[in-house]
Amino acid sequence: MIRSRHYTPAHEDFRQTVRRFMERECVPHRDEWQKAGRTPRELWLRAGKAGLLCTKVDSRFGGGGGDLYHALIIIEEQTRICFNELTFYLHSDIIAPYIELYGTEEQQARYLPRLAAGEMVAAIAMTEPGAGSDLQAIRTTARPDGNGYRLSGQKVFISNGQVANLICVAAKTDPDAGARGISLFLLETDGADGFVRGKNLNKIGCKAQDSSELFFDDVRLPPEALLGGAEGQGFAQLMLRLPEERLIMAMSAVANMEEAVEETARYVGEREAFGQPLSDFQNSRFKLAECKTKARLGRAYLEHSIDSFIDGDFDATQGAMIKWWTTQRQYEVADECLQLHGGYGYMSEYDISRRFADSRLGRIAGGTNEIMKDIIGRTL
Amino acid sequence: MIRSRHYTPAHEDFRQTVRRFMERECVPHRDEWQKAGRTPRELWLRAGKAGLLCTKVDSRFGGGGGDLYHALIIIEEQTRICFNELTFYLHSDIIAPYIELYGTEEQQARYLPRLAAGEMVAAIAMTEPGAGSDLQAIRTTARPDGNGYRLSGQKVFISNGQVANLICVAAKTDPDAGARGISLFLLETDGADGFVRGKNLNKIGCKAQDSSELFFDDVRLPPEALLGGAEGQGFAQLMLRLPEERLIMAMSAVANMEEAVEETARYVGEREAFGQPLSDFQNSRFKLAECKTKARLGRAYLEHSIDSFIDGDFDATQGAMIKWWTTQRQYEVADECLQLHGGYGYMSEYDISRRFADSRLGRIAGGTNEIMKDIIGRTL
Amino acid sequence: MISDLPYTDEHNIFRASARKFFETECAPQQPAWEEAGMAPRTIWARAGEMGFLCSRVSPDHGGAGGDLLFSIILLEEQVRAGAIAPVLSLHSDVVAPYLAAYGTAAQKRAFLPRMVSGETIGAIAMTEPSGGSDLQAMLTTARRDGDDYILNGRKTFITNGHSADLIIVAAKTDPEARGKGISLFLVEVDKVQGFSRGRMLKKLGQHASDTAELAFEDMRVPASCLLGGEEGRGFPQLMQRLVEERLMTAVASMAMIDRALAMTIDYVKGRKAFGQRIADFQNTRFKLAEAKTEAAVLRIFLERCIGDFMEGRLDAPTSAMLKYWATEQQWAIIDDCVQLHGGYGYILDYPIARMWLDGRVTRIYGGANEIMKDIVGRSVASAARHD
Amino acid sequence: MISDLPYTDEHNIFRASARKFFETECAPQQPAWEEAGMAPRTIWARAGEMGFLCSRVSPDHGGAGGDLLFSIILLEEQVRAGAIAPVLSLHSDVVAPYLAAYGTAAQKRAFLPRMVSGETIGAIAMTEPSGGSDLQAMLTTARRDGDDYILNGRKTFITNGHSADLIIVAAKTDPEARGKGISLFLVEVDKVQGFSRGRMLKKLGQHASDTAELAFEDMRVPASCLLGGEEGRGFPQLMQRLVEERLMTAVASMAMIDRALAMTIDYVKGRKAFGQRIADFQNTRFKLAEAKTEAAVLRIFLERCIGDFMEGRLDAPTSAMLKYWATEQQWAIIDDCVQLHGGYGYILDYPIARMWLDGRVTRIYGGANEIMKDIVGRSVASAARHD
Repeated sequence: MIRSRHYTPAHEDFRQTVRRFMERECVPHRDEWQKAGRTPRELWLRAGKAGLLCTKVDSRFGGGGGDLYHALIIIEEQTRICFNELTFYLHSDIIAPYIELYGTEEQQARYLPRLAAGEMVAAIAMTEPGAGSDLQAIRTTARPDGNGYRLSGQKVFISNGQVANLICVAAKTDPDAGARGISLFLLETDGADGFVRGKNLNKIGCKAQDSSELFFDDVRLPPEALLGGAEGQGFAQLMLRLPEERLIMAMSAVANMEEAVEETARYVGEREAFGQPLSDFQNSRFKLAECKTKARLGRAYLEHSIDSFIDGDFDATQGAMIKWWTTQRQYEVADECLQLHGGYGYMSEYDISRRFADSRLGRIAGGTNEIMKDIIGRTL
Repeated sequence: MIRSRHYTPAHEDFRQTVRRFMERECVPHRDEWQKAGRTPRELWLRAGKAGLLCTKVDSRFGGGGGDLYHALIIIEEQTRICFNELTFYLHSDIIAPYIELYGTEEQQARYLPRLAAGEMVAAIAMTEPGAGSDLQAIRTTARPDGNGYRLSGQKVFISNGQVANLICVAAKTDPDAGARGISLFLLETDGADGFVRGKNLNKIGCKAQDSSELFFDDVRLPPEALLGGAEGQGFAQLMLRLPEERLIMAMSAVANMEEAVEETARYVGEREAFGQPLSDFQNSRFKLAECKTKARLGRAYLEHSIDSFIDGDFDATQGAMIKWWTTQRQYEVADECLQLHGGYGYMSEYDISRRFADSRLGRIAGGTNEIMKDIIGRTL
Repeated sequence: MISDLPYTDEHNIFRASARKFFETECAPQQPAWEEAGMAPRTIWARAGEMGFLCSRVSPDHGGAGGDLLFSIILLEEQVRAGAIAPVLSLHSDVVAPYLAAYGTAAQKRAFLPRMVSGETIGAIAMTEPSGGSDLQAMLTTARRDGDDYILNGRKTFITNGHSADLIIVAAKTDPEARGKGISLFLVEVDKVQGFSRGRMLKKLGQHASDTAELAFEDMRVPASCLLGGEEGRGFPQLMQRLVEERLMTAVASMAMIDRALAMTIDYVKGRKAFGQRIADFQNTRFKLAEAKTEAAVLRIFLERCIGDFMEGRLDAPTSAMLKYWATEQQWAIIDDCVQLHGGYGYILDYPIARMWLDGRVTRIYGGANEIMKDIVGRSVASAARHD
Repeated sequence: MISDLPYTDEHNIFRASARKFFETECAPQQPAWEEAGMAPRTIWARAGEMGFLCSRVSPDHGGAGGDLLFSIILLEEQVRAGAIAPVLSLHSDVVAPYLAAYGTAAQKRAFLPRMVSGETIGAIAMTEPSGGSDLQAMLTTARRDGDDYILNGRKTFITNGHSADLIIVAAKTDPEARGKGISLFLVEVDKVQGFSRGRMLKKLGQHASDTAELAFEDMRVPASCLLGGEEGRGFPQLMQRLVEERLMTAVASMAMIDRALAMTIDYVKGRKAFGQRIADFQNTRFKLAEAKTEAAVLRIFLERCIGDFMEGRLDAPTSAMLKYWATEQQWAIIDDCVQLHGGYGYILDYPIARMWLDGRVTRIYGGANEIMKDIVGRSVASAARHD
């Protein structure tokens, strides 16, 4: 239940659908997929059939015709089952919108239905080994070649990099133009000569989410691969979407805090030490109180931000604020809750150990929290 | 008792002298002097007679012929009686050494005996309203005038500014030479035309230590006023002394932590709430444990640093490290201990409230802790 | 300051006049009042005249019958002006509501109009030297004697304790019982024997507000002084009021944060060090970015709590979270702001230094934050048990 | 790394060979051993051959009769090389000392030489699924039966539990008594009936070290297995050893800090962002300045504690301070180092990410830091009472 102005009972019905899907299709495979370091293509097809993909995309493109809440509900539900690394949101709410908002009619017609059906799995390739969060410093280039382009360069930390067959690649069409020289290209990987996937990176957490280096060696791109058909729009296109993407990260952070507190409250209520339940120790209660307070603040903050977003006054600075604050608090809460679990907190069988390992990513991914503070600091 | 290689029983005897002096001459007047915002000149004369001034200065100049420990013992003892703002160390261990180390024979002979006797009270004027910790940016100038100089400028936050009659002033003899353009001058304030003391600044704590703005309007300086007789040495002279000065600050910080912990341990042992002594609450014990640990680390750190200093390998970076670490911890401990006192912690009758207010100064004075981190950071 | 609260024109006009009052009639007097250790009665009368006392009391008793937002506005503007005294909110939002909520018709008639006008200044005496936050351990007793009660005991940390003529005194009418034995008495201190005030307590800050120790020695008061006319209701009455008091504490902390940030941002933009503006150091930008974010988060949570409270659905644990979090944030942010002021941050001529000293008390009063965490912690633990 | 400890040439030679051993024979194998979930017996034998096991055991029992510094050197070098397994220190510095300190002559003869050679791998079983850090609440029992004892119960979080052939098992010979009822037994697991190991526990990190659950069902052991031959000595024996164990935990944390800082300083100097070296951002410099200072302070305190320990004057509360502080600093510093690595900090190909995962356990094991604070806090409070 999200306390937000336009949230309706219909959304709660959707939540039930999602919850059922997660319980049936995901929970039983969690360990297996985490061991494999990726999710199988069938999952995406099933998710498509169940209506969990591209929920916000217009129905005429095969999408759910839904709103932001649908994306948030999926995040919330996958968090409840401690499956932070399902990347439906990346596919549905980060990449598909680029195509729906900026794509040509041909691009919309060609890709959106397949993404909604899960026939195609999408990834976005921005970050590069040398550039980190500094998008303007990317070195990947797309140089004119006949009526098309030749893509050359290297990307890193690309989620879905192993499973994706449609990759939205940020490249320089004009290396001298800085931000204005960046364009986005839609690369269909099947049979793309010169495209190579690096090995699946072994991460601290989020084990079932594959993350890869990608290599482009003079990959041929047809003219239709240019998103929106006009060069130099990439930077603006990416920036425009950031606030919404950060709201989605915040939803995950808040839900993780709430779950961690609840799991830990149960644990300290059940476990005994020195002849009394752990919850009778003042330290346990104080730490839980601090964690609970952070979770409650995070929830209020998030819900308020959702309303602001819907009202159209949630800007880049607010996006930076909610991203660093919620991911930082998520980490603190996960760490404290693990500690309250004692030795069991370090054992993988307890969800808190996964939430903890997963939580470390939020402070780094989607622009490090230092970048966020820099963005905010510049507006003073 | 300082656990350090060259610390002897003779030092403990000196400690007894100091303790008696503090009990007899200082404790009874603490509130009065704090209300007055300064210490009376008689105190300095008595301190001189008791052998508490210039303890390190060579005995042929009337000093105590002692060592660093004597300075530390005085700091430690004044901290025990919660009288952080006595500025003997400033007079004896910061300013007198400039004269003894860098002064001409005439300057040594003229000033050191009077400083040791307390007939003269010294202050040092470095900081300026516009410059803060950035010494090279000072604007006070000493321009040649006949065989002497004319001093013009303004200083701020000058401890002993009200009581001092000998002020060591940092001024530019060559405004274009940056650090090398800075010289130190010994200004005798009695009958110095153009010298004006601003009002005594009202501080958060350290109430009995006067702190002032000073104004120099074309003040005439004889050639003998130039410390050491050579221009442009000021910056180097000041820098050279910093590590020792920061050790002294650290001693105060460590002793304050120890006292705060002891006072608070007594308090929580005596006070009851909800039918049990405060010390029976786990939170009280945990917080005390954290404070005690910081105090113990600080003590070991300080004593080790004293030995390094005596061995001649305690450099500027180490000085910066111990300054920020001990003053930061002192503040944290004071804040936590005040909190453990509950409402009484906010009442002036409890020493912890003074220690708390005093503790806020350490993170700022003697170069802010941000400056310290910058110094350390540059050595990486 | 952006706000989502339902302020009307009436509120905004009220805010403007409150701002003028605190800026022109209170702020300039603070040094003098600090010297005196308290604000004079005249300013109370003036506040009454301006309609700044008990703004929520119903018109039947001379009040404006306003909503909580009027109290919030007054508190915000007083903080904004940097006026510690007079402590109106204690009088208007802590003391008066006891009368309005629990008083008999006669008690309301007798006191509320005079509290609205400022003729009568109110205080409340709960804490005892031995007791701290543990009300049930209270030692002050009220023994029934014919038509009177005879009170004996001592209280401490009583804000407005020296200014007040009407003090609500908590005492045990049944010393055997714990909470159930507590009753509240309306004591007109000039009309009773056996009442004495200790010396003015010297505090770390808040020098313009008077804090008293009180002693009752066989202090005889008529039975009509028993709040609500029924014994043993004191504890629940006190408990019920706590949620609103925590909310108001958070309102004050929020206002302090806004003030501290505004003056610090001006300061770092205006000053240079090592050749650049202090505002241009990454450390400054990061500290202020963190503070601005914390301020935004707190305001959102605070205003949600205010909204819930006005709809009667703010629970005790949530109010405890709010009080603890708001005061800790206020403290941490003001401390960072002091640091960004460098040496000037330690000089009381700079408001930031004063805010630091005055602000330290909020983590302690209105129930120390340790008490708040205990309330929240127990609720979390028990919620889990009842799953 | 500058050190004030009295290292001799002998120590330095030993350090050099230890460094070579861990770098060339252990570090490269970690991935394989992580797969297996434990290190193979062969590496234990190899360590024994090199003289890296039980280096403090007296020559009479085949040891080198070295001092604590040899143990410290081994631990430092193992951490420095990033070799989690094999967990030699548990075998050499936790288990062997029980035998050396409390064992009968026969017990020493029987086990120490084989522990020195690595033929026998040791573990100790204290913690129980229900008990956590509360030893006195132990449920495992050892009932005397003729010339034997019959043990029943369960243990968990047993490091080396799968590798070990000799496990010191804590059990109650007098279930009525609390501490006094505990005795320690030397169990050769291949020679007894009724002993079983649970599955290999999956952990957040430390994947190359094996952690076991153990079960004893009417496990019969000869009375000669009772450590020291006397019942009820277990609790004091365990308590006495804790000080050294906390000290060694801090040694490991210190070594982790040194390693993390070294690799992070290299990293921030080598990488650029937004046109400048990461090392040139003020935030980076401040974070590293803080970390370097904390490292210096910790080393000074640690080495003082080591010195005091070697002179037999390190008390329990001080060792608790050291354990809690060292592990908290290690954690905070490694976490900052991960952050300074940006995205690479989350990738396990980077040692800093591995150190983060592996290092999280130190705040929990060897007595959770909450236990440490309780020990320190009680000592401070009682010291005050006895003033």
